[in-house]
Amino acid sequence: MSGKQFIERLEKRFGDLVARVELEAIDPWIEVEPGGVVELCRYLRDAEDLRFNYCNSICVVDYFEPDAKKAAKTAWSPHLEVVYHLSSIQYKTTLVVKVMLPRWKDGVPGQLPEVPSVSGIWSTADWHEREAYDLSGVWFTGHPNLQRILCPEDWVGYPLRKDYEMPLEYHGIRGR
Amino acid sequence: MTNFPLLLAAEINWHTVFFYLTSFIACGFALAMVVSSNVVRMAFFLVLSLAATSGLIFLTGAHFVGAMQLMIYVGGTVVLLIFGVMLTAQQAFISMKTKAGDWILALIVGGSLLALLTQIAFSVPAWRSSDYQARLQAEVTAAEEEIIAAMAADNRTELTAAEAAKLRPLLAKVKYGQPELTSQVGLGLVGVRVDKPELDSLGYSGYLLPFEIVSVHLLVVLVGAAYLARSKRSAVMQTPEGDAR
Amino acid sequence: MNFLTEPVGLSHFLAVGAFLFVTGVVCMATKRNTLGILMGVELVLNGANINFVAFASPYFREDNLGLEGNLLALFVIVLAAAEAAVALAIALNYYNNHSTIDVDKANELKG
Amino acid sequence: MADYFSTWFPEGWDWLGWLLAAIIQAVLLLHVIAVGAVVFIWMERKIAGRIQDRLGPTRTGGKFGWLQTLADGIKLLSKEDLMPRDADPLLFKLAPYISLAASFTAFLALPFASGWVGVRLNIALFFVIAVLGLEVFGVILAGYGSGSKWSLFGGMRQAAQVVSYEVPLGICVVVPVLISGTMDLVTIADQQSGLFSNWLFFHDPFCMLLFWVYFTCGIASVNRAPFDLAEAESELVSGFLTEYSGIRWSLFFMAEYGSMFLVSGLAAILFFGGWNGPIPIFFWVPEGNFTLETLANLVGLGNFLLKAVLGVVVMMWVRWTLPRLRIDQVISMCLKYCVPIAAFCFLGSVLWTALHLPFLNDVMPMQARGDVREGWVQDIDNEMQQLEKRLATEAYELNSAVEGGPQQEAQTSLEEDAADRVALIPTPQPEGAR
Amino acid sequence: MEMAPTSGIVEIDVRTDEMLVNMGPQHPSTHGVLRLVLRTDGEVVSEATPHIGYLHRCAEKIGENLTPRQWIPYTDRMDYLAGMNMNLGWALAVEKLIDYDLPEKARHLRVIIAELNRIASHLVGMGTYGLDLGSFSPFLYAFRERERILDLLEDACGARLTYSYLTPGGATADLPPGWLQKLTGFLDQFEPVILDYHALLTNNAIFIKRTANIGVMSAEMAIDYGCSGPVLRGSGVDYDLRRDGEERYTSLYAGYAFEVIVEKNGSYPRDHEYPPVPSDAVLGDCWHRFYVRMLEVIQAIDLLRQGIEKYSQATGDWGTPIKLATKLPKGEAYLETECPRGQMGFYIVSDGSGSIPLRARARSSCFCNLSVAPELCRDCLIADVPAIIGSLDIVMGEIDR
Repeated sequence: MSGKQFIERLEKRFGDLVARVELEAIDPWIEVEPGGVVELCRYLRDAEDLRFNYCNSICVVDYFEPDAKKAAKTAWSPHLEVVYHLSSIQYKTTLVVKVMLPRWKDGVPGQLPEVPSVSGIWSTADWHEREAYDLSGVWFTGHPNLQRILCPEDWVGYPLRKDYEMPLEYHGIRGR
Repeated sequence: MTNFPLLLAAEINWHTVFFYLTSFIACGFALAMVVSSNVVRMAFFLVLSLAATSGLIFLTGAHFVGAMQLMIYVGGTVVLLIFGVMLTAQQAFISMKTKAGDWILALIVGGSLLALLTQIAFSVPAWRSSDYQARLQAEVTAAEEEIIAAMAADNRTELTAAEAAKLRPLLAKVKYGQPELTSQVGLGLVGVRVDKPELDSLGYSGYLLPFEIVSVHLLVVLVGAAYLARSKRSAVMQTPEGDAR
Repeated sequence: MNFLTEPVGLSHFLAVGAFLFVTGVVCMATKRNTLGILMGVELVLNGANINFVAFASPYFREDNLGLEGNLLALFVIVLAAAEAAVALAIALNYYNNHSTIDVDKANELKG
Repeated sequence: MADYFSTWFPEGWDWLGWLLAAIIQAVLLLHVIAVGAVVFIWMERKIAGRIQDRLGPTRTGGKFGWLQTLADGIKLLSKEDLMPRDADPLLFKLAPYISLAASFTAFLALPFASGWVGVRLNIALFFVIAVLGLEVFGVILAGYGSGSKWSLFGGMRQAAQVVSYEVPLGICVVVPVLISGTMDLVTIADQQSGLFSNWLFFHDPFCMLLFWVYFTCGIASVNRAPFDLAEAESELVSGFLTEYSGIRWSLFFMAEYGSMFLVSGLAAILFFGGWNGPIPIFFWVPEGNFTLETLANLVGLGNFLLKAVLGVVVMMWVRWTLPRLRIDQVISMCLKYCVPIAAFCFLGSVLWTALHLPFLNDVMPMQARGDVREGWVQDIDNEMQQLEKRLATEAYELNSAVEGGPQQEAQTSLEEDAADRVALIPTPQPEGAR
Repeated sequence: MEMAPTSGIVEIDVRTDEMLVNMGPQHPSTHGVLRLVLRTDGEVVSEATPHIGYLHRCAEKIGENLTPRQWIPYTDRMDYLAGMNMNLGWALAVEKLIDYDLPEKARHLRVIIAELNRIASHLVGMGTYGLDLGSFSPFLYAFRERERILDLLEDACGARLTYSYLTPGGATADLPPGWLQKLTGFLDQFEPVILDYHALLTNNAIFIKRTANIGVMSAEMAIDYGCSGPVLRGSGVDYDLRRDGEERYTSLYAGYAFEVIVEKNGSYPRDHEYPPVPSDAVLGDCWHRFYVRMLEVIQAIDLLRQGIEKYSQATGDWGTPIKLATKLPKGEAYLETECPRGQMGFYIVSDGSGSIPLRARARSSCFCNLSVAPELCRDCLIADVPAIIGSLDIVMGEIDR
């Protein structure tokens, strides 16, 4: 199945949920609306001829330039991308799915952007989503146990955000 | 020498000394056990008390019983106890305080019982001390004199078999206490009474029957304990009517 | 130091046995802990045992119990072990059902 | 020895001699454990090193690193003695002493050569096994008293393991008792004197099998790999030893090595003739020659130590080769394999002995087993001979007194004799002094 | 038995109190600073929850502030037992982004180095697994051989643990003269020694008792939890990135003959020389995971022998490392390689504005492998926990990054 056919099929089935398709990139990717990610992923996993049953990685890229001067020159507006790398053990194929999110929910700093959790589809997503939440500050709704995983429970902030600042001190340990 | 009472040690009866030593250990730890409220410490004190008791049993000359006490009582029972303690090792159960009323009542009853028993124990004058040494010595002297007289009369230098048989157990008693007790106990358990041969001829089977009963009893107890220790939780399971019958 | 030069008699052993016995009884009466009571029972049996062995010893009385005393002591030891096993099992069962080993709370007869 | 020392002191003070003898013997036995532990730890390190393709200690004390354990010991002594906050102070502090005391007490009845024994009990074997079983008590107390969950696990495992393995161990040691007809360890070993074919290991095929069961159970009851569940470092950190440091920790180790030696020594006595080597030295020694007997005993002592140490070495070898079993496997191994095999061998040996079936023992019989009697019987035989002489002398004197001398004199001499004999009557003595 | 009641009573064992036990972060068998919270009922573990992060060093955050070549030393410190493989993964990902073509000689050099380090890593995995089960000696045997590998790697790059040898563009240096002979000598000596390891562990009765049918993981479960490497193949999934991966990675191994180590019809490729699968073992248990690792060592030896031949005949050079400040094109590249512990993925995102990536992400294999632990450790014994965790062969440096 060529890339085009595959995209057509997805668009036919999910309509507007598939927001954007990029076939020219090094790793071709499709963008999904946040609301449709669970549905799409379940389809990708279960469809007989796709079988993307292996979730390699879930990570978040923060498109943000803290330096105002440089920020003016960037080609993108600030946003978060949740990137799902999938592959199929059976057909040896890979796929990248992206979800674009605002950096803060409703533009209010401190309010985490939300995306539905796919931990019900791939169990491995459980820990990957915890890590994404911990480091990049994305709230995965419907996750069974969304807690920090690498940082301590009481850590403040999301280190992989570009505007993250190391706390001045943590339990008496100097941070900066 | 009389100025230093302790130096009278030359006359000290060492049997007595060791008796007092072990009995103080036994009683002291038994008391500590009652006073202590921590279950594990209680078990610890109990073990020491029991071990000292086995020392007391050794002092009466019953080596086999003493070793048995050490092995079964101290080794077995207390490990079982500690198991129980560990299964329920929670702070709330480790120490449970007793009401003062209980203590007073128990002490009154216990104290009077102790007074009574001690009174009884010391009421028989013959029991207050032991004339074992004197008795044995008299026996030995008598036997020897008799034999010497016989030998002198017959003008011989060797003992007859009957005389040797008479002297041997006496000598064993003098040197070793009751060394033959272990085999006597063993034989008694399988039904042969060496110490009272006349019982055999009367058709008594020694302690064979009790021994067997105890063995079966132990088996039953083991099975029973294993069964009891499994708890039956009555979970109300929905079963079809037909199955219940 | 007079008492150290005298040989001990049967009475002394009986007194120790009585002391252990009474301690055991007091222990049984005062402990609220099932295991504590069990230990009291052990102590009582132990005190009785001393009496058996003392009466059996030729060191104290001429007409001693002899073998009978020793064998009885043996039986007591063995049966005490058996008794401990059963009592421990009961205590465990009780703990399983009531989540406590406090005997004062054992006021019902069903398991 | 006690009799010898007691002659140094005036009448009535001979207890000082016994005390002296007792102290000397206690010190000697203590050295068996203390020096034994030092040697064994060094040996363990060297053996482990060689097994693992490395050298082990090489520098401390010149060649071979033979002072390594001493250096370790000094380090341990100077270490801070820590106690966790949640520990039960009394039990935590006492536990190592209890373990060591149990291990040490068992040595009291373990003979090292013919007649060279702390106390010659006629229930020595029973005593040793009973006391060895008490060592677990210290471990349980340590496990509970440390106030650490890992220690508690270790203590519980140890309790379960030792209680289960006492059963097959008991069955195993009963068989030599059955064949020898005594529980006196000295007698059991003396009965095996002569060529190596006289060893009980070669008594019948069941004994050969039984020894391996005994050794397995022995390893399990002294808590060595592959049964070292109580201190399994990959599971329980260090089990009951987790919270211990410094001298208390090393006391546990001394107890462990002491019991290892005890179990292998017992194996040597029960199955491999104890001090009776492949060469029948004790046969060539003429009866009653004190110097030669002592020399033979010295050789026998070396022989016995060699056998016991060999057993310890095998234990080390096993430890550094095999992975560790799991607790349920350890218990099921005891109940499913050790107990049935031991019971089967027990029955087999009983039948073999009862039917007088020949085996390797009878290839070159050196002496009849029944000739060697328990210690007290032998002693009384000797005493009887002396008594016979004395009585004969007195009878002779009596005769001559009647014929010639004044009768009064004989009477007094008799009385004096009686006074002498008072000393014979047992004021039961400190047992170690015999 | 007409009267026998058929219902109502369910017998359970002695009810004891549950206990929460911390296994780690300072526990001998958790391979570093892993902390497992065990909920135990006596010896039975009813629940095991891994707590990680004790070795978190913000590698990804650092990667967002360094150029790709500068980040190479940080990849070394992820799976510090297989630093070369980490280097390789990151180098390939960067090369994928900048579309760099590798000279042939550099290709074979990378195979040799990566496979050699795979052996070293599996040796540690094997040795520490023996340690977890209470057998100390195999550990030292393994380290004895690993020492020689480290010597070889030191000759090649000057470092013994954190190599920073393979870089985007090739390697920092060619292999020194005479190195291949040394390697051949090592392989000849090492291959027969493997039988010792099998005797001490794989085929040992106690070892089989401790590992067979313990921590059984089905193929579906392994895939669902994103397990990879020997853990995945130990469950019978025929998937190895060296064969099934992206073209950029598989092309390294083009021309090499090797079989993926996975059980087919009850036997493994090349297992005729080695102990057979014991009857107790179930596909997906600890024993199989361990055995796959052991056979991969043999596989790596085969690959090395082929690589030596190919390398000595290859043309071209060992590649030139890219410049420190090479400008990265706009775009993103994700690439996974087959590391000893599983599939290690690197993700690099650049917005085209300079030589520093916008995002550098490392997808850890152990991270996913460890996430199965709570499933596997349910209702096992305490002694099984080290056996299971050990069979996953985790390295905390890689999990916590």
